[in-house]
Amino acid sequence: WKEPLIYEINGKNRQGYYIPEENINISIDIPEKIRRKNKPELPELSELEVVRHFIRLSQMSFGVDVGMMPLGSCTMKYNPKVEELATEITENIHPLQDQNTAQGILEMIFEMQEWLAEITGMTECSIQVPAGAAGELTGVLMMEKYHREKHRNRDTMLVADTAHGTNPASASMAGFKVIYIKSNEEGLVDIDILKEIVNDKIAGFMLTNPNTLGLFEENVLEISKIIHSVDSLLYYDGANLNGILGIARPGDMGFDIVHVNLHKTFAVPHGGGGPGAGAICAKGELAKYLPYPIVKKENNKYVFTVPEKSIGKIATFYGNIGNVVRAYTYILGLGPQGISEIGKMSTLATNYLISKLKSEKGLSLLAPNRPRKHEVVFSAKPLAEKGVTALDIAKALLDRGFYAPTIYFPTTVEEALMIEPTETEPKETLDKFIEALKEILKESENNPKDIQDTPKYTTVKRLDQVKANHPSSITPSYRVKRLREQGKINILK
Amino acid sequence: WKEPLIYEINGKNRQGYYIPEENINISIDIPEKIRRKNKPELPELSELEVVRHFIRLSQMSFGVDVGMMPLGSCTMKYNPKVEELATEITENIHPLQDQNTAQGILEMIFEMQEWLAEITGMTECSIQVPAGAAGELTGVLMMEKYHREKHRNRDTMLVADTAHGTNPASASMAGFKVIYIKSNEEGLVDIDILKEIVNDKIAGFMLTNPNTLGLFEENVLEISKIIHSVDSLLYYDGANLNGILGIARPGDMGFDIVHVNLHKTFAVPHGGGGPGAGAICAKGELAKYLPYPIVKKENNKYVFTVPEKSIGKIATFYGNIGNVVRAYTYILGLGPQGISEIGKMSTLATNYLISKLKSEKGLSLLAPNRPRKHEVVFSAKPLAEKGVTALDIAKALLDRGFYAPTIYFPTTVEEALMIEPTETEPKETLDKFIEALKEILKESENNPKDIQDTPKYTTVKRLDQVKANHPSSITPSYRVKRLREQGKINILK
Amino acid sequence: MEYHPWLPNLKYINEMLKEIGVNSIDDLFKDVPEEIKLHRLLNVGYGKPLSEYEIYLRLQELKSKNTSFKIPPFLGGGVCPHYVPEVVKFVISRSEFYTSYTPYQPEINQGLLQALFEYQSLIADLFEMEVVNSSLYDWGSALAEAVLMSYRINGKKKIIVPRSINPNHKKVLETWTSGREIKIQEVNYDKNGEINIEELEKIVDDEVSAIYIQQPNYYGVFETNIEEITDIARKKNIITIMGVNPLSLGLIKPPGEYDVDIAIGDGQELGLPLNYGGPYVGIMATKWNYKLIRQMPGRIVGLTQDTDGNPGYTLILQTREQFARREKATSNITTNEALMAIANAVYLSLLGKNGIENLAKEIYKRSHYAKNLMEKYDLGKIKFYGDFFEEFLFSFNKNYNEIHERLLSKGIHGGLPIDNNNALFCITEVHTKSMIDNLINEIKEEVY
Amino acid sequence: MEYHPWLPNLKYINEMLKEIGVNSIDDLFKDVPEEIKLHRLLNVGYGKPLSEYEIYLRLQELKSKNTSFKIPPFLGGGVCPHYVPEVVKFVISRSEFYTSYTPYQPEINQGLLQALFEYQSLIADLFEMEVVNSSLYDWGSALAEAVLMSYRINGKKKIIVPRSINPNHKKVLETWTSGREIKIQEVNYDKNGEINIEELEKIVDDEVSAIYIQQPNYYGVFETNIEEITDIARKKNIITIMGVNPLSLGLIKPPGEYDVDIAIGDGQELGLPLNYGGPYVGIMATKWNYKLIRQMPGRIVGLTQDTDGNPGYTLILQTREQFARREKATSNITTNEALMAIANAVYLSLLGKNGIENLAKEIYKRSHYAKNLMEKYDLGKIKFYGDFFEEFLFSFNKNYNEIHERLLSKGIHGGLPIDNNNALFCITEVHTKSMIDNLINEIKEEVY
Repeated sequence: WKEPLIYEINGKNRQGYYIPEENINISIDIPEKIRRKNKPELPELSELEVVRHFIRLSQMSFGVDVGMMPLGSCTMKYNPKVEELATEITENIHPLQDQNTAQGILEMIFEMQEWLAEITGMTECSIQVPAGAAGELTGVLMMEKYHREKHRNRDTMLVADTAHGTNPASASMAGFKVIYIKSNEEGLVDIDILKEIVNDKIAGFMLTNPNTLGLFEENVLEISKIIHSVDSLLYYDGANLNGILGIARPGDMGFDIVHVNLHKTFAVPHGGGGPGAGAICAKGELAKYLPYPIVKKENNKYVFTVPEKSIGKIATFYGNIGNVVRAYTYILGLGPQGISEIGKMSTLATNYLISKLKSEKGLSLLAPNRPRKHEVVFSAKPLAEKGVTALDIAKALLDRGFYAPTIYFPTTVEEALMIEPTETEPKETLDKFIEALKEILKESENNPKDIQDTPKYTTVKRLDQVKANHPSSITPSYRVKRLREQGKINILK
Repeated sequence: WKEPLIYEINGKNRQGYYIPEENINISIDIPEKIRRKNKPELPELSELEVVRHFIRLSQMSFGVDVGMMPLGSCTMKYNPKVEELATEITENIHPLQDQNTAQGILEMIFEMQEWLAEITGMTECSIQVPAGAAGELTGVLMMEKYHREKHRNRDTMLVADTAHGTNPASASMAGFKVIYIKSNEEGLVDIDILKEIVNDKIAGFMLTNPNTLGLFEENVLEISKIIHSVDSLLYYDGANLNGILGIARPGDMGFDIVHVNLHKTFAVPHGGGGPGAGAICAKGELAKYLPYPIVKKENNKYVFTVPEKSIGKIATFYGNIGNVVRAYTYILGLGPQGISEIGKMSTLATNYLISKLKSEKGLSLLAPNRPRKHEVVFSAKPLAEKGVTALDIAKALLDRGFYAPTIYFPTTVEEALMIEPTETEPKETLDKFIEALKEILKESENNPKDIQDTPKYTTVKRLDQVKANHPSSITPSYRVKRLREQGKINILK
Repeated sequence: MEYHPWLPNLKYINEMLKEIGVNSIDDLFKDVPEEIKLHRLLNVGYGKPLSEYEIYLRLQELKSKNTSFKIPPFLGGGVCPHYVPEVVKFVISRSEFYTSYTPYQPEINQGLLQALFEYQSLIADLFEMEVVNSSLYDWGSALAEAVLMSYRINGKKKIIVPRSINPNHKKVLETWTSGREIKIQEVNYDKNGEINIEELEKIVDDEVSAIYIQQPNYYGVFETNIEEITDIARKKNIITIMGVNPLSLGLIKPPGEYDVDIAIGDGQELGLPLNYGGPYVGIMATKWNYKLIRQMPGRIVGLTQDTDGNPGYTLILQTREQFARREKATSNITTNEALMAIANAVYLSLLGKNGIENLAKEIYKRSHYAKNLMEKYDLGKIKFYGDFFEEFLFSFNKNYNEIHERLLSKGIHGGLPIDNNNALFCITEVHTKSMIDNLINEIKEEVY
Repeated sequence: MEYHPWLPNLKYINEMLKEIGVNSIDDLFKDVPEEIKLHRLLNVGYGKPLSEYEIYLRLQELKSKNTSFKIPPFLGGGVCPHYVPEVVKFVISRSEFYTSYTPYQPEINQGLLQALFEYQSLIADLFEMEVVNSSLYDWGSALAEAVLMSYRINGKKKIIVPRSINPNHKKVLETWTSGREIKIQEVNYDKNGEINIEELEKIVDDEVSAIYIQQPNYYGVFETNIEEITDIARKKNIITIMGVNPLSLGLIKPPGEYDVDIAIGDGQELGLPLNYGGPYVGIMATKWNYKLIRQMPGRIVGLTQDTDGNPGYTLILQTREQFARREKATSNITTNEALMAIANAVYLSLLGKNGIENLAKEIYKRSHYAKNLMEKYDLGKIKFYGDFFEEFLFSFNKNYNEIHERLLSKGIHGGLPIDNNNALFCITEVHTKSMIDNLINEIKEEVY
């Protein structure tokens, strides 16, 4: 099954969309100097051709609705279809409308702010951040301004060595230097190292709990004490919230700022990489630094307000409201009872997987007796010695109807396979995934070549990454291909 | 790619849909005598499982949005996506609502009645018939009542030997005997035979024009004269209207009653076999026999009315209104200009196909110099002598990404391949289809076994029709499979 | 026309004509007599092609001409307002399903065929009958087809139907069978609203082809003496046809348990919107009997194997159908309601064995709550003594038309007026307790 | 909980615990200190799980609390009401797209990758620039990323922006760059509403990292001296960043023709609904220059081959990204707006080369029609002399707030109030002539 590029379907004077025309007698008087001379090189297609093309492309894609996606730290849970009703209340509302004409949306935002504050144990939330990384940037900017206003010179951010790459990247975008805190042999933050490193240059510590190994940082209260002892701040990376939702709250663990990924924990669909939706929540004084606007209720009306010491705006308007309302319906559908089950059920699924896989000799597991939360990281190092890598295992899973786990992350684990089953996969599917993985491990022992040659049943086989990235062949657009064939562009330099 | 039966995905106490519950203290007091004792054997699934199951099933299906479907007499044209907006006006309206509360729908029905009368050249239309065959039944019942009220004993219906099977079946349902009129060597109604047969027992003649060979019955005015000379009636089977839409109207050809298939000519999607939508239109006195209700405009209000001599009701309510409104948007989108192009462009496509295929020696064509309209019927008889049948060609097309033409119909053509390209297929797609067919014909000459073994790339290979229909193995439901395995049912007799 | 999104070849006309070897499109219509050629544009639509946005505006205009109620109408009469889960809409919006055709080529349409097989199977288990077709148009035409089927089997022309039959179904039955001159005779109901068995016994004779039972009947009342009716039928070799509200089968005995020959109904209550009367889906099931199955109208999907021995699905018993048997076919039906059948399958899969019972219970409770409240407030009393499901006929102490008008003016569509004082109310899961209270308060205001 | 549609394993807890070898779920949380355990339900939602229907009712209630206008709002400010074709909605509702993830496993996600590659390609041809990422959050953050990118390239900390910059974009820029202490300096506009070139020449110095040009600017006015600006920049090795309304490129010169280094914009006007501010999609393009591309943030899809030599698509230049480079990454961006990028690709495919010109022309005409009519009726005059596209700033002869209130009371949302007498109006293809007439008539009533 192959589908040509849309440029290759090009026809004559076709247009897939009929432009309405009013009988208005006005000439186009744009100055010659700035008028476009050549029409853009867009293909010309009828409606049917556009539909067929994209439907075929969709059939060459894989989402949660097609099969299990055990991508660690991505929380690829099922996205209930009722969410599709939600966008009706936001779809055609312009962000600059008079506030009084969008009271329904503001009420929804207000409720979400309240609920997310309850969920995280924080004082106040803003749903302006369009994604998790944007939440982190917001968080570190809040920390930066907080310290700056207190005239403290805090130029360094602490990050766990198992942290998501976004943590150091965000810290860096805000101008911080980054110091990594090594984990101990159990996969947890090494308290002794932390104590040693902490000093009055440290702006804060960005931590995810459960961490990316799926382990709960059981010393979190001590960590909090150490960090706060030098007036430093503790930041909660919400990517892994799913593992403890309903069990414990970041606020109660001592965190000052928390971001939440609504597209992970609250089932907003991932859209092939986005759009997501996020929230940034803070406690006590930090709440004054949240980005504006925040919705408050005043005289029975909902209004946008600006927190006293707000760092400013993170998104052009108010965040991905069209997705926030999806998360809203998700929370409505589960209610207090259902939301409070998520941490339990996702943790149950992970530990069930572990119990079925931990004795496989192709895999090894750090601290095998510690329960994991939402995810688990196996190492395929024992197999790598036989020539089968984590990458090979990932590709072999594709051939068996599953998406692959996250691989080679966290980097502290060699040949890492990071598996997050989520609470929405039926036990029967978990069993099938376990079977597939066991089969691959067995095959890797007996017939490594067969696994190295996967995937066989996908649209294409393994792709040439060198060609993809080499300055002489890199092709980031059809335009580059065309110009290169016409000899009009050179090697990229 | 295989998907288990939904019964095989069954889980424990799962429910994919949460039932709202009100706090009402009422006990269920249904008499014991009629209470269900065992819960029905329905599977128990979570929402995710239901979604995945049916999405996978959809991926194992083929529609116009996926590729060309040159099914003769089915007019599988593209269904514009704007039609999906249409159902919003009908979706939640109850058919028994006070008429005054559904004026928007009645206005739409009224306009459709008018437009279809204009299109067919008839006096009046009813959109009550849910499909073409229901339209035919309506038409013959109108003819029956018309003659009965005139105290004529008309017990016989004439039908062309190339007619759709629904024509004789409908006539028979209304109690008529059927006489077939043989076609002449040009594929047209044989006027001489017709003259001979026509007498005062004949209720009417059911004709499709262009006929199923795609040929326009050029003697239609003479046919009309002959039929009407004995006070018999001429019925127009609208299945093939697409070929002359905008060129000529059944009313102007002398037809008394016409049915229209909105799911063919007016792009209502076929839904895997239905729902369709139809209309039945009549001229002069016959209009008084139309099924009720018909919408009229009275004092600036739309009201349901009953035609004077109405045959009664054909559908429980008013027809498939939820689909009529799709056809309505289709007509709006094309306007007078676009609708008037359809006959031309569909005929152009057919004759283009013919010009590219008629010299293929594997195929033969009756009256090769007559232009076809919306469709063409080739005979693959020359190939059949080499062992490759029309069925084989059909299956070989499936392997090349096309749906198959209608085959073995009309029965007057041996090894018939009935191809209807429609006006919505781009020329490039027609070219690809022509290429595929040529390749198959060539392969049939050189390597017939390869074609006989198709399809190879579909979900399953050719199916055992004997096993499917044999009384000892016939399995029309999972219940039968289960009961048979439990030894609880016998051979069907 | 210069271009249109749905007509891709407008700029290819000359090129294609050249290939064909003619000079103009007119040459392709030279066999159409000049005197019947139209030579003008068809006067349809709004004078020019409308863009999508203009179509949208027109649809919005029409929509605004429909009254928008603040509460779903309390209307039944065989089809009732229900909540349609998003999953159902989602599945039947899949292109591969809704733009496909009757699966004549099974190898490339296994998904569609399996979905239809699952529809048949789920209905079979809900009805406890073995064979289900997929599908007929609606309840009324399914009844007509069942009666014509009975006639084909025993050649007799008399049909007995209850006086409590849905009148719209009866009208369709009359029309469809008018050509065959089938005689339709009514049997009265008793004070419970149920079929009067004694009267039935009296009118049954050797001319009777079939007896029709509707469960629950038009007034929502349960027939409790179905065994007695089937006994009477069996003695005279009369075919029994039972019409059922499929949702009620979460609580009450399925037709299979009564050993009726043919069961029919409408799938509207299993996940279809009201659609102002259609599309719905006519259900038809029979028991495991070749005599019946051979005469069954419509498509049937069956399980078989492919040449590799893998399970596969295909249309079966096609020799019954019009394209093969022409005037000897079991019906003329071709286009059916397949997509709606798939919607039913999705809905039943979502509910499962517990869900359908729970939903039926909730509806039972709410409709009884409404009736109890109406009686409690002395608005009148229920017309029949028999227990009911979802719908009930209420006799008001006052002219109902006035009540009805008042409700309309308050943005509420009340029950269906049957005569001066009687109205048929339908209460389902879409009517919350507070909506029911609201309805009854408004009626109270008018009655007092 | 007994059951929930989204929690399939509630009845499997014991079975799974047994397999794990523990007695209770609590045992899986023994590493969570008791003092931080919640031991109560989270107080969210409405006290219990709501059924879909109850969710629907709540959403309807919220919807009814939004004002429903009879005409789309005349509001722009960088995002404008447009008609979104059904095809666009249809494609991005395909499960395989919208429930998928960033295509880390290219072999099983070729369709998604190809769609994103097509987005990049279509934007590349619209912009006439070679490299496009897919994608950033929105225009404001794309501007911030472009500025941070310039800083990474030349290490300088001063940015010049026009006074006519979209103020919301400027606010985002300020926030995002606050940690890096980037200094943002404004250059004034002239009476045409365009950048004052003389002033610009004066303030440009060696500290300047980049100059930002917005075309058309916040007031809808075209910048006509872009060559002059890029000349100034080139002399000082300053990076040029151009923000464009992509729809206007159907009529006006694309950024590539000016040889700017980085172009940005928002895809909202290419097939996205208003969504009350998001999701939209931040566009970023650069010219064919490794220095720029290496510093580009976000995902980029490239064409390559598989081991059989077949063409295939994969994420490229991943070494720039956070998961590989951590604190040295070009950005922290991970989750982006991929699905919206696909919507853009579908929209541009529907329009094609003629459609985008025709649509831009229609919008140009309608917005000028509105402005001409306003002037004709002496309601005031346009603020700037420069020609404009889609939006224009109008100075009324009367306090605009009163006009605005009147319009609101008539079910019309007028232009965006800028100050007492000035308002920014946006007119697109969703505003029919009669709607524009309606707007202006209502204003007339108030002004006279």
